[in-house]
Amino acid sequence: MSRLSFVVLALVLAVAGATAAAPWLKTPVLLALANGLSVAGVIVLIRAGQVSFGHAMFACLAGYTVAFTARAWHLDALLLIALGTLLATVAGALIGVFMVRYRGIFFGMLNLAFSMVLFSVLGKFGGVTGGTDGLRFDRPTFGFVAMEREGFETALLGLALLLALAAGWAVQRYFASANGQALAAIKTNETRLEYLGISAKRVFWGGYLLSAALCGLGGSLFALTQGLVTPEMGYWVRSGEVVFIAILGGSAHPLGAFIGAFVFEFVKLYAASLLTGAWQMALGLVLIVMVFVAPTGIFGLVSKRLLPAAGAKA
Amino acid sequence: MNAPKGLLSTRGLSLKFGGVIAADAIDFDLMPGERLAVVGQNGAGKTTFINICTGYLKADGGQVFFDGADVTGQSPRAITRLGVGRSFQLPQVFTEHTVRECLLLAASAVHRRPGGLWRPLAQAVNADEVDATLELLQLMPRAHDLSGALPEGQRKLLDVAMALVLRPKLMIMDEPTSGVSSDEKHDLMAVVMKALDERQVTSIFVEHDIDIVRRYATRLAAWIAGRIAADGKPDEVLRDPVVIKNVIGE
Amino acid sequence: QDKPAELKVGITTFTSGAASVFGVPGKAAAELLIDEINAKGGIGGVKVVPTFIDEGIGGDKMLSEYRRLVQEQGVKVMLSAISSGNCNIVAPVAEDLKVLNVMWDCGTEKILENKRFKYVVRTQANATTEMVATVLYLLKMKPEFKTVAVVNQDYAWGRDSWEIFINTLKALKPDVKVVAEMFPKLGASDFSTEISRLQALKPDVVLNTSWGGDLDTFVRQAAQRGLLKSGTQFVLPLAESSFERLGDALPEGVIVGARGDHYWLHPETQNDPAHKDFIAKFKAKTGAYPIYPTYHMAQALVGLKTGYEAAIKANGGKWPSPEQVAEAMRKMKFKAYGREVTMREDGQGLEAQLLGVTKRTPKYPFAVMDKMVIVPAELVTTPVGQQSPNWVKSINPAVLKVLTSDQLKTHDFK
Amino acid sequence: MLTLEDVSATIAGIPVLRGIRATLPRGATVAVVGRNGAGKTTLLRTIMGFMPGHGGRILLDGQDLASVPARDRARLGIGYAPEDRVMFPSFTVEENLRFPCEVIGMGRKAVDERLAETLTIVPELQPMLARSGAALSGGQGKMAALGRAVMAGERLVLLDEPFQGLAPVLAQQYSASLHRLHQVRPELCVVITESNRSLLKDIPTETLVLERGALVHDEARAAAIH
Amino acid sequence: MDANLIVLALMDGVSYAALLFLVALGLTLIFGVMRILNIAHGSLYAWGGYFAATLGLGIAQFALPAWLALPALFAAALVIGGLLGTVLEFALLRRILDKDPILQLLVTFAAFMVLEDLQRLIWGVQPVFVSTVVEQLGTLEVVGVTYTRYQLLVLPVVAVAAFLGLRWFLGGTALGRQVTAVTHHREVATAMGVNTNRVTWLTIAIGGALGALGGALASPTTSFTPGIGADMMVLSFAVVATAGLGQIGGAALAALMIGLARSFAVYLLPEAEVLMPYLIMVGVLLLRPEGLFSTTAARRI
Ligand SMILES: Nc1ncnc2c1ncn2[C@@H]1O[C@H](COP(=O)(O)OP(=O)(O)OP(=O)(O)O)[C@@H](O)[C@H]1O
Ligand SMILES: Nc1ncnc2c1ncn2[C@@H]1O[C@H](COP(=O)(O)OP(=O)(O)OP(=O)(O)O)[C@@H](O)[C@H]1O
Ligand SMILES: [Mg+2]
Ligand SMILES: [Mg+2]
Repeated sequence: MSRLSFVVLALVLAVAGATAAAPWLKTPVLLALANGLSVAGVIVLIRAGQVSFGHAMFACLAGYTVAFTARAWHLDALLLIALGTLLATVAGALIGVFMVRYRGIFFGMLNLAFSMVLFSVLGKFGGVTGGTDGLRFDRPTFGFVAMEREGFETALLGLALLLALAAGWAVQRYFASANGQALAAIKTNETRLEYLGISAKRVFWGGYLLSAALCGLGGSLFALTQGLVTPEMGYWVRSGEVVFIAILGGSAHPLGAFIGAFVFEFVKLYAASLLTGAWQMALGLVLIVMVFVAPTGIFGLVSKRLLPAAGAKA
Repeated sequence: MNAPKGLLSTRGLSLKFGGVIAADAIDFDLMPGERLAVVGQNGAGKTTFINICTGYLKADGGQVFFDGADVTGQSPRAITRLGVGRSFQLPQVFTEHTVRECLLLAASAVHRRPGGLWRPLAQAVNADEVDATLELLQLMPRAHDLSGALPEGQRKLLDVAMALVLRPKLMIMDEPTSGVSSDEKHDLMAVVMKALDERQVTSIFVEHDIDIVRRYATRLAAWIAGRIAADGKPDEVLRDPVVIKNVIGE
Repeated sequence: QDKPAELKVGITTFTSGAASVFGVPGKAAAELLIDEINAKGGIGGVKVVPTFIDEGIGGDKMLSEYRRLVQEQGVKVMLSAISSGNCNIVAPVAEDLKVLNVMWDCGTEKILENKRFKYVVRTQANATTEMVATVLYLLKMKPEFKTVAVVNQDYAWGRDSWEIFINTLKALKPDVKVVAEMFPKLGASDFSTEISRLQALKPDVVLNTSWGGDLDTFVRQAAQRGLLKSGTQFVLPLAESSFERLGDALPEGVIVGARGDHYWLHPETQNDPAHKDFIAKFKAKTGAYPIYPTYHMAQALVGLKTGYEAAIKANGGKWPSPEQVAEAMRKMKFKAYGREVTMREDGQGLEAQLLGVTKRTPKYPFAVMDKMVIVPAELVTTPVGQQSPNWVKSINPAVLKVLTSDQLKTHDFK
Repeated sequence: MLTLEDVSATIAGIPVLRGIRATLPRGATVAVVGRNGAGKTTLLRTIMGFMPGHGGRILLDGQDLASVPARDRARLGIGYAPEDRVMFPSFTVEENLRFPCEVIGMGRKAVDERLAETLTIVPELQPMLARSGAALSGGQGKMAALGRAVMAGERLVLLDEPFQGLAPVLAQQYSASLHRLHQVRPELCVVITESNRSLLKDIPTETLVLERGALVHDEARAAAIH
Repeated sequence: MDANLIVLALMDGVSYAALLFLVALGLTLIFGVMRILNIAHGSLYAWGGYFAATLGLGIAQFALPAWLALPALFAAALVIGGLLGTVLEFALLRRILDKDPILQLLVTFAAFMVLEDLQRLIWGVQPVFVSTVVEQLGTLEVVGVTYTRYQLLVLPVVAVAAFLGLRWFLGGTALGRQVTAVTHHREVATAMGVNTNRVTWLTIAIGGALGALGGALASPTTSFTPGIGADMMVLSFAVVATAGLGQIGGAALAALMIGLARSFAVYLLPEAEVLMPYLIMVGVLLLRPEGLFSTTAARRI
């Protein structure tokens, strides 16, 4: 077993143990895992040197899909997650067709524009979408078993851990693949990519699709954890937060996404209760220090030990 | 109009940049198997001609044919897929990939194994081809360096290698040897030309070094102010007084 | 159950973000009142220890923190929340975790109408009560008008309050015409276009239920351009919370409200010693006069205390479980700094509504309320088991009789 | 006179220049030749002050450049033409040429005179003056970069691979320009890096051979390399 | 919509665009030189407004001459732009020039978070507002609607002056040309003798002052509350993207388009008001992927 997978396993066990010992941890841990999935999605785009200021829209779309279908048909949680992710993926595929033409700030801002349209529409058509208060839905069955909150959360947590592992593996695999490498090449030289006969747009579309799907998965989990979706889920601040976490955790590896999401969740939680009124400042300072001390994020700090063989590139 | 016979042909290619005529109604045919050297004044439009033929620039008028098909206005990607490889005057490499990864990526565009795009890059393509090319262009010692850290000359070699690995039918090289140090230059050309010959690749190379032109070209075209001023056997063109006056000098 | 060493109370409030205009005074009031309660021996002899959570960190983070307090710190009583959105989040969680949740400031009526909760109560009125009372007061002060326009913040409160307002108004006065509905975004910094449009339309009545910086900006910009004195009747149901900040920008004659039956110049209670003492202490602590969220906090704490005491009594003197307190809180009456509040079986408090018209006085450098009316809650609250949207549409115009009755008599500023 | 004393530099922890010692007298035209990656560009960038933390000393007419920040080296009369030319695209060629003189605070008339002088040295620039800096082809850019370096360089001109990509006629013209430069400013020291020694012909009065960051003094070996 | 209403919408749109333009101008200037999208620019807007209000209060409190109110707005902008700009430049921006653009963006985002909280610590959470200037200048009737002179005259005039001034500075002065040169290539500009550090510092101070000026000029009509900077920042981002990066003329046009679209929307389709900036941006970028105007990029191949 490689050192990396050993560490991952240890982390998973630690999380499982901690939540068993302190049940309140389930909420922040679930939220961190949900965020981590979205962050993993955003990391895919960062590979191509692009940041989206609007990717929370896919989490939001998935969340609303979960809420709508849960209210209308009382589907099972597993099905809801699948549906939410599917819808986000389809949306990503469609919006992606449009987005692949843009780079840099134009890409970032167009995503923001789309997300803001979604955000306002959700807020304005209160009759259908519940307006800014959002949509609440009852706890669905999980695997067709009806459960109390504790049981449901435990099950959801288990599922979230599995999904995070699977997503992390898939993203890593994608990065290593020819497609993933071509995606990374978009960052440095699209002209050359075209002159190799590779369509930068198509490659980027694939990356966009993957990132939308991961954000959708994260959003579905988030919605199920809260039992409530609000337009806030798709607000640009959320999108910014996700990028923030990606840098904090390190964008070179999906593990960084999850590390970042956990650190962010808990730093924010404790900063908010210890430094009431100054938690933003605390987070900001942490980020500035990170950029100077560890520009490759937390994962970058530890990666040399985790991946001795992969060398400088990881 | 019937497609011309050449592997690469143009008819009436014209392009102006503001007041500058970069291509002036160029008619041109390249036959399979030729090794065409292009010399010319700086700013005569050599790069522009290549840019139009490979789809990077849209001409104001005229047509481009490759291998019997009209490719006017097609994208660089489409034209590359038809079998045109190109290297650049300013090397175009993936600066955050290692030299080897750059070549693997290039290879993945053509020599992919079944289902390859989802497999790790190193396994998705035929690595022998890549390693052979690395050897050929003497880049092996640098295989694991980031290509962004290469000095200009080696970046140039990598740029050529990336086109070569595509196994094109036509290889267009824009000043492959400028910036490559003199003692390596001839070796480089010898190696590249040998590789092209072995694979029966037709080639165009822009070159300012007359020695190299003499040694490797089977045909020579001289560009002056957006047109082809002379075209033919290298020694004939090199004796052309207009070319001597405007391009080669005494 | 044994008496605990201390009664831990978790309080969610905004200490960051735009809504901290409410959250910070609310928090100050909580600190003040809890000190006071503790000085007098606490609740049932147990000291109250508050822990504050910032709602400004976002609903999801607040929820984590909420659960940490409950599941890690063993907190059994939560006062949450200011934002209706956050109330939506915490209510079902409180139900699942079996902790008492007093919704101390949020107004959405839907939460208690759509679902029956066991552990969730609200110690003040809801949006329906507030808006229906506003309509009655408007009709009392200005019976004759034909056109209304609205400029509300574009979020749940802005939208919902307008819905309730206009549906009530249409039920009572079917001939009114809505000439413009404008919902600038929450936190908008410029209303010049809205103001130009209002000046061009000249509606008889303009409703604006905004608060905080949005309301201030709107009033300032409107005042600068003379709109507030143009003959249009402005109705600003939350303006009481902006009086001091707005200073002389707010002219006389604007209908204003305070989201409940409380005001530091309350015609009936301004001279109560307890109230005077609270005002003085609050002013000393914060430099400002109390505004409605401080009173809502007071109601929540007094309500909690009353509930606990009732539950202890019912429990034979033993310390009650949250369930028992929640139960007791549904059957009690309590009085903070306004008239008595009656709690209903659905957990909703029946709180009267105080409205007035602005007046300038040399005594203060800002507007005060005049011609105040206290609308009884029973008159303007959706009955248990009914839904507000249907109920307001069914309000019978016969209710207008009360406008002239003694029940709605006006109190002048003294 | 430019003196290099034990100049060394590292990039990303790898030594790129090692103990370079050389004296380049006034009026000399010095060629720095070497293979790709030998460190020629790095040497020029070090002289320009872009390699902070390099080792050794660089003296211009006895003045230690360590105390002169990169931006003030133009004021000392050092002109520089980078390998990749870099004309400012939103300026015309003429504005590009005038720019370094303007920056170091020369009066308008002095700049006019300097420009006239430069055009006598590099007459090929005359027809390009009004064109945008963005449009020049590779070779045209080299000429313009030479002109710009000459505008500022009264004492020292550093040219990084100027012949790369020049058509033979232009290369001859370039050489002619260098000759004229030497005539117009006999005291000027010119440093030219080149990976193609043959292109230099008889221009250099002196040749330094760089190999993997170090100077090769052994003439025989140096000759063997080229 | 009759002619009168069109006039009204035009006037509201222009004065709103004027403010937006000032802020976006600062942002685009800094982007032009540093290639960094300075998210902290939103804070400069907020700080400018808050500080202007503080000065306004000071004038009232110390019974200083009332005519100082208008100059105080500009003074506030200069002080905040200079001060914060300097701190940002020295403490952060100049240290991240060689970093990945995404990291650069994040650093300015972090600076924004810090400044937001500092601002709350300094000025508190209560809305702040000082409007003496507006009252001094009085009002004006246009087709039966009252406007403040401040809004109708002062704002557009300042915006036009800033536009012309900046154009002249960049195109017509030696220092301005240095700024442009740094925009294109720092190292080569340095080699030409440009003190790039000073140039970037200057640019950031000017850009910051423009952002702060936007805030200062908004302060007499707008309540400043926590979070006000973020909104302005997103809007000015939209302007910059619509305009094309580093495009001053483009920024003017884009701000005008957004301002007018917004005010017409209030009359015709109020619900679409908030969406207008985004719809315009999407529309423009659909037709012109690099924005209304795009820069002359150096040839790459
Ligand atoms: N994008 C462009 N915009 C404006 N003018 C251009 C552009 N590209 C090329 N030109 C002009 O067109 C002419 C031809 O340029 P081109 O690069 O094709 O020359 P070249 O023959 O390759 O020269 P060199 O040998 O110096 O590389 C030149 O005068 C150049 O300035
Ligand atoms: N950014 C970098 N990171 C790592 N190594 C670098 C970097 N830049 C240059 N080097 C290394 O420094 C050495 C010297 O490079 P330099 O550019 O000075 O060579 P050169 O002699 O000018 O070559 P050329 O003739 O190709 O221009 C090379 O081995 C190169 O790989
Ligand atoms: Mg060329
Ligand atoms: Mg070099």
